[in-house]
Amino acid sequence: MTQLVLGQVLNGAIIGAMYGIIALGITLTFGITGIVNFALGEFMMIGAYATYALAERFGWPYPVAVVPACLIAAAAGYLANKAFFRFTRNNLVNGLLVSIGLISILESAALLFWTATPLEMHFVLPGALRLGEVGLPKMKLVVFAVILAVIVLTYLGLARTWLGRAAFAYAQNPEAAMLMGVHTPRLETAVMLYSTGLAGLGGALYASLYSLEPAMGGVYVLKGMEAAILGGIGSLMGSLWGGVILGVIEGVGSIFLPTAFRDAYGLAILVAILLFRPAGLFGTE
Amino acid sequence: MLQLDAVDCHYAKVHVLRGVSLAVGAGEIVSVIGPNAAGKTTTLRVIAGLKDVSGGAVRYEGEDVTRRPAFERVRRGLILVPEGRQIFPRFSVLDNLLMGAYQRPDRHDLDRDLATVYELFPRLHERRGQKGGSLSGGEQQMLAIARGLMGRPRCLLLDEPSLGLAPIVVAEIGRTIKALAARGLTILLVEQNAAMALELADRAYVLESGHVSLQGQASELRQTDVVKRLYLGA
Amino acid sequence: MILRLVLWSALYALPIFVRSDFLLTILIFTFIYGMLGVTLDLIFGFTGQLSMFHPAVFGVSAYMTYLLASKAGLPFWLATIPSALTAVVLAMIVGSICFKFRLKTFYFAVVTLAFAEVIRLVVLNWNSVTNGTLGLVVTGRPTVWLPGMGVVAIKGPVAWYYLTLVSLTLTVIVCARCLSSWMGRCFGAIRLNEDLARTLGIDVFRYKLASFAVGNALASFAGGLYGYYTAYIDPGYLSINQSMDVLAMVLLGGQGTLIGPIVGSLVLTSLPHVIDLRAEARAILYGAILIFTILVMPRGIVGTFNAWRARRAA
Amino acid sequence: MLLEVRGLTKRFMGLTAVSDVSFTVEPGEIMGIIGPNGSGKTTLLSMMAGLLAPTAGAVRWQGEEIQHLRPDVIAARGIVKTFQNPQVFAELTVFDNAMVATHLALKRSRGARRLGELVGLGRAAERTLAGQVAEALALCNLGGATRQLAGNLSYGEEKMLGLAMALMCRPRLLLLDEPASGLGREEIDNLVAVLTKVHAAGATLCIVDHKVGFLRGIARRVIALDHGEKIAEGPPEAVLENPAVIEAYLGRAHAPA
Repeated sequence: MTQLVLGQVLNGAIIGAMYGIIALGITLTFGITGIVNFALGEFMMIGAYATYALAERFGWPYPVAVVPACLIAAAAGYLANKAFFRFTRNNLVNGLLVSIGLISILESAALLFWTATPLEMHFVLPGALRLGEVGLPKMKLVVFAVILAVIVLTYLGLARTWLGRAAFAYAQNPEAAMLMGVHTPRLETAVMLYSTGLAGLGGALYASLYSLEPAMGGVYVLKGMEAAILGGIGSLMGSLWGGVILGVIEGVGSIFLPTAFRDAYGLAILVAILLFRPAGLFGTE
Repeated sequence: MLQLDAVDCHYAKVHVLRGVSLAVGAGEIVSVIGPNAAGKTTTLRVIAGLKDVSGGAVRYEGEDVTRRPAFERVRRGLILVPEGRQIFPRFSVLDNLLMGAYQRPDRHDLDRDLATVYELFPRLHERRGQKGGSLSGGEQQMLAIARGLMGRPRCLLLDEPSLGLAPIVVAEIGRTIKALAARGLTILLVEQNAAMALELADRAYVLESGHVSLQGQASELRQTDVVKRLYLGA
Repeated sequence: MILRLVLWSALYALPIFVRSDFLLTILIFTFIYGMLGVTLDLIFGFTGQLSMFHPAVFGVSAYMTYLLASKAGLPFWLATIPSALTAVVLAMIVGSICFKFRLKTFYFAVVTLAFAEVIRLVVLNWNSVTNGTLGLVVTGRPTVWLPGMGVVAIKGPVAWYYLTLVSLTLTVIVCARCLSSWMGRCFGAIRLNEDLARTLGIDVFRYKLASFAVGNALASFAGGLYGYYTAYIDPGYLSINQSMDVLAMVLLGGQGTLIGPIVGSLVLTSLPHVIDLRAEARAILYGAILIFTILVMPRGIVGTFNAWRARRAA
Repeated sequence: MLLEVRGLTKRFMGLTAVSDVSFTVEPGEIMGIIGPNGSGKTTLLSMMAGLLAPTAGAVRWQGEEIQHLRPDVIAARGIVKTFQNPQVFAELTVFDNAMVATHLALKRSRGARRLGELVGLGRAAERTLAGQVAEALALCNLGGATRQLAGNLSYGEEKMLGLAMALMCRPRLLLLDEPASGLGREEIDNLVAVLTKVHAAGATLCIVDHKVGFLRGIARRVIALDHGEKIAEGPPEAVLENPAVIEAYLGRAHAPA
C-alpha cells in the first residue's frame, strides 16, 4: 500500500510539474501583461508535434529536436500575439474567446495535418531507477528535473534582474512603468514569446513520455489554469507548487476513491482553497 | 528647454486642448493652474508622451519630440510624477526608488543618488523596507517625487502633488519643490491649489477649458482680479 | 420596437412560406441554443457574472426530463417542472457559495466550471441511471393541447419549429420583464460597480443569486427540449465545449442585448450547414469568425447595429 | 443621540489603522473629522457604513449595534457614505445613475406596492421618483447634464453626482469622504450650498476633509485623529488651535498667530 501511494505521489508530482509549466505561462502572461492566453495548450501541442516531426521524420536526436521545437512554438506565439492577443489586454472575456477561436483553428489544423491517430515516439531514454519497491522511469525523472530547473531559473531571473523588476513594475502599474522608461511593447512581446516557448518545451517533454493527439492541449490548459489559481496568479513558485499539488492529489485520490472522478479531486481542493484563500496558496492580495 | 506650440488634443470626440502654447526655460519653476477639466493633466500627459496630440508640436531641448514614445522621453530626462501617487504598491520603498532609475545607463551604481534622495526625504529612509502600498498618502506622494528624482531628471513634471494631502504635508512638499529648484532643476508644476502654485513659481499659466487664458510672472498674476476671485478665494 | 415586432412576426409566419426541412431544422437548433444564449446573457451580459455553469443545468435537465417521463411516466410538461426546480436548487447552491465568498470574473468562471465538471463526471459515471458514455435514446414526444385539435404529439419539423419558437419567445419575454423592472436596474448596477451598488442599499448577494437562478431555471427547459428533439442524450451535453459555444453565440450576437444571443446562435448553428466543408475546415472557419468578431466587432452584431443606428439618428 | 461609536478599532495585518476611537453624533448636527493622511479617517467612515468589519468596538445606531450588518442593510437604515474618489456607473446616464440610487426609496415602501414595482408595474411611483431625481440633480448643478454618460463628466461633476446619488437614498446620516478634495473654488461654494440645504432638510452630516477653511465654515464640531487615535474634539476653532493638532496636521505655517 505504501509503495502504491508513494508511486502515485511521484507520478503525480511529474504530471503536476507538466501542469506547472503551463501554469507558469498563464501566470506570467496574465500576471504581467493582463492577457489571458487560454490557448497555451495548443502551443504545447505545437511543441510536441514539432519535436515528433524533427526526431522521428528527420531523425534528429531528441535533445537537439527540443530546442527548435520550443522556438517554433514561441514563433507561433509571437504571431498570435501580434495578430490577436495584444488587443485583448485587461479584457478577460475577449482573451478567453480569442483563445477559444485559436484553439479551434490550431486543433483542426493539426487534425488536417496529422489526423486523429495517436502518434508515439521511440523511447528516448529507456530504463528505470528503483527506489526501494518503487520503479521510476529515468525519462520521467529527467522531465521533472528540467521543469524544476526552468521554473527556478525563471524565478531567479525575474527576482534578481532589472528586467524582472521592470516586469513586476509593469504588472502593478503599466503606465507608471512606462514613465520609468520601460519599453513596454517590447516587454509584452517578450513575455508572450517566453510563455509560449515554455508551453512548447512542455510539449516537447510530453512527447518523450506519452502519445500525441491533436486534442492533447485542452486538458493541460485546464489543469494549468487550475494550478495557476491554486498557487496564486502572479506567483511563479506558486504555479509549480499548484501543479504538483494538483497532480499528487489526483494520483493519490484515485487510489482511495473511484478513478473515474480523478479530475474532480483537484477541483474540489481548488474550490476549497479559493473559498478560504481567494488569492490562492501563494498569492498576495 | 520645453516648449508647446499650439497643441490640440482630443479624447474621443471631446476637444480637450485647443492650441495650448507654453514654454519652460532652463532652471525655471513654471506653474499651470486652472479649474477641473481645464486640461491641466492632459497637458502633462501630452508632454510625457502618454497621450498623442491631434495637432501642434512638443519641443524639448530644441528638438521636436511630438512623435517620440514615452520611454524615450524619460531617457532624455523629461520625467513625469503622475497624479494620484501612482507608486508600485507591492514594491518596497527601496524597489520603487530603484525602479525610478531603470532607464539610466549607470543604474548599477545608485548609492549616491539614494543618499541624496533620502537626505531630501528622511521619512523614506526610515520606511525603505516597507511596501509602497502601506505608506500614508503623504509618504506615497514623497515617494513618487523621489522616484522621479532617481531618474536624474533635467525637467520634472509634477501633476497635482498637493491633492488630498494634509496641510502639514502640503507645506512640506512645497519646501521640497523649492529645494529642488534651488539645485537648478527645471520644474513644470500643475496644481489646483493656486495659492501654493503661485507662491512657488517664477511664471504661471492659467488654463481654462483647454486654452491658456492668462500668463505672466507669478507675482503679477497673484495681483490680478480674476485670479484672486476664482483661485485664491480672496 | 416596430422592427422587433416585424422580425418576430416574420419568424412565426415563416413555415407558411418556406417548406424546406433543412431550413426549419437549422432554425429549431437556433431557437434552442438561442434560449441558452439569452439566459446566459441575463447572467453574464446584464449582471456581469461570467458563468460556466450553463451546460451542467442544460444536461442535467435533459436527463431528468427524459428519465422522469420514461421511468415515472410523467408527461413531458410535468417532467420539466422538477427539472427546473433541480436547476434552481443547483444554481442556489453553487451561486450561494460563489457569491458569499465574493468570487468574481476569472475566479467565478473557474469555480462554476469546476462545479459543472463535477456534475458532468457524476452523470458520466452513474451508469445505472445515465447509461454512461453510451447515452440514452429518447423515445416518446412532448404533446400539446390545441384548441379544436385536442392533444397532439409534436412531430415533424413544423410542429417542432413552433414549439421551440414559442419557448424562445416566452424565455425572451420573461427575461425582458425581469430586465425592465427594478431587478434589471439592480443587475446593471451590480455589473457596472458592485461596491457602489452596495452602498446605495442594493442587496448584491440576493440580486446576483436571483439572476443566476432565473437564468439557470430557464436554461433547464432548453435542455429538456433539446433531448427530445435530437432523441438522444449523452454526457457531451455537459461538456466545456458546450459552455464555450453558448458564450461565443452571446458575444458574436452582442452581449447585453436580448436579441443578440439569438442572432449569434443563428450564425453559429447555420454556418456549418450552409457552407459545405469538411469538419476540420469548418472548425477553422468557426474559430476565425469568432476571433474576427471579438477583435473587429467587440459589441457583437446587434450591438454594432444598434450603435450604427444610434449614430445615424443623432 | 443618533449614532455612537465606542472603542472602535481596526487592524490590517499588524497595522493598526484605527485604535479605540469613541465619539457620538447628535441628530441634526454637522460634524467634521480631520487628521493627517493615514490617520484612519477613511477607515473609520468605512466601518461606520459597514464596508469594513471592525476588529473591536461597536457602532450603535439609535441604540442598536450595527457594526456586523451588511452595507446595504446599513444604507437601508439611513446611513449613506460617499466615496473619496467619485464612484459612478460610468456607462449609464447621469439621470439613470441617480435613478438607481432611488432603490432604497422603493425598498422602504412595503407590501403590495413594493411587489408591483419589483416586476415593473409601478409606473406612477417611477414618475414620482423621476421628479425627485431631477430635483436632486438640479440642486447639485447637474441639471444640464442629465442625458450625458456619467463617464464623460469632469472630476468635480462626478463628485457632485456621487452626492446627488447619496441624497436620493434619503439619508438620515450622510458620511462624506473628502467631498471637497480636488474641487475648484466655485465648486466648493456650490458644495457648501448643497450641504447646507441638505442639512436644513433634516439630515445629519459627518464630513472628512483636508480643506480646513471649508470645514471651519460648515462644521459645528470637529474631531481630530492621528495614527488612528482621537487626539482632540470640540468646536472647530478650539480643535484647530490645539497644539497636538497643529503639530500633527496643520503645521506651524497654519497655526493662528
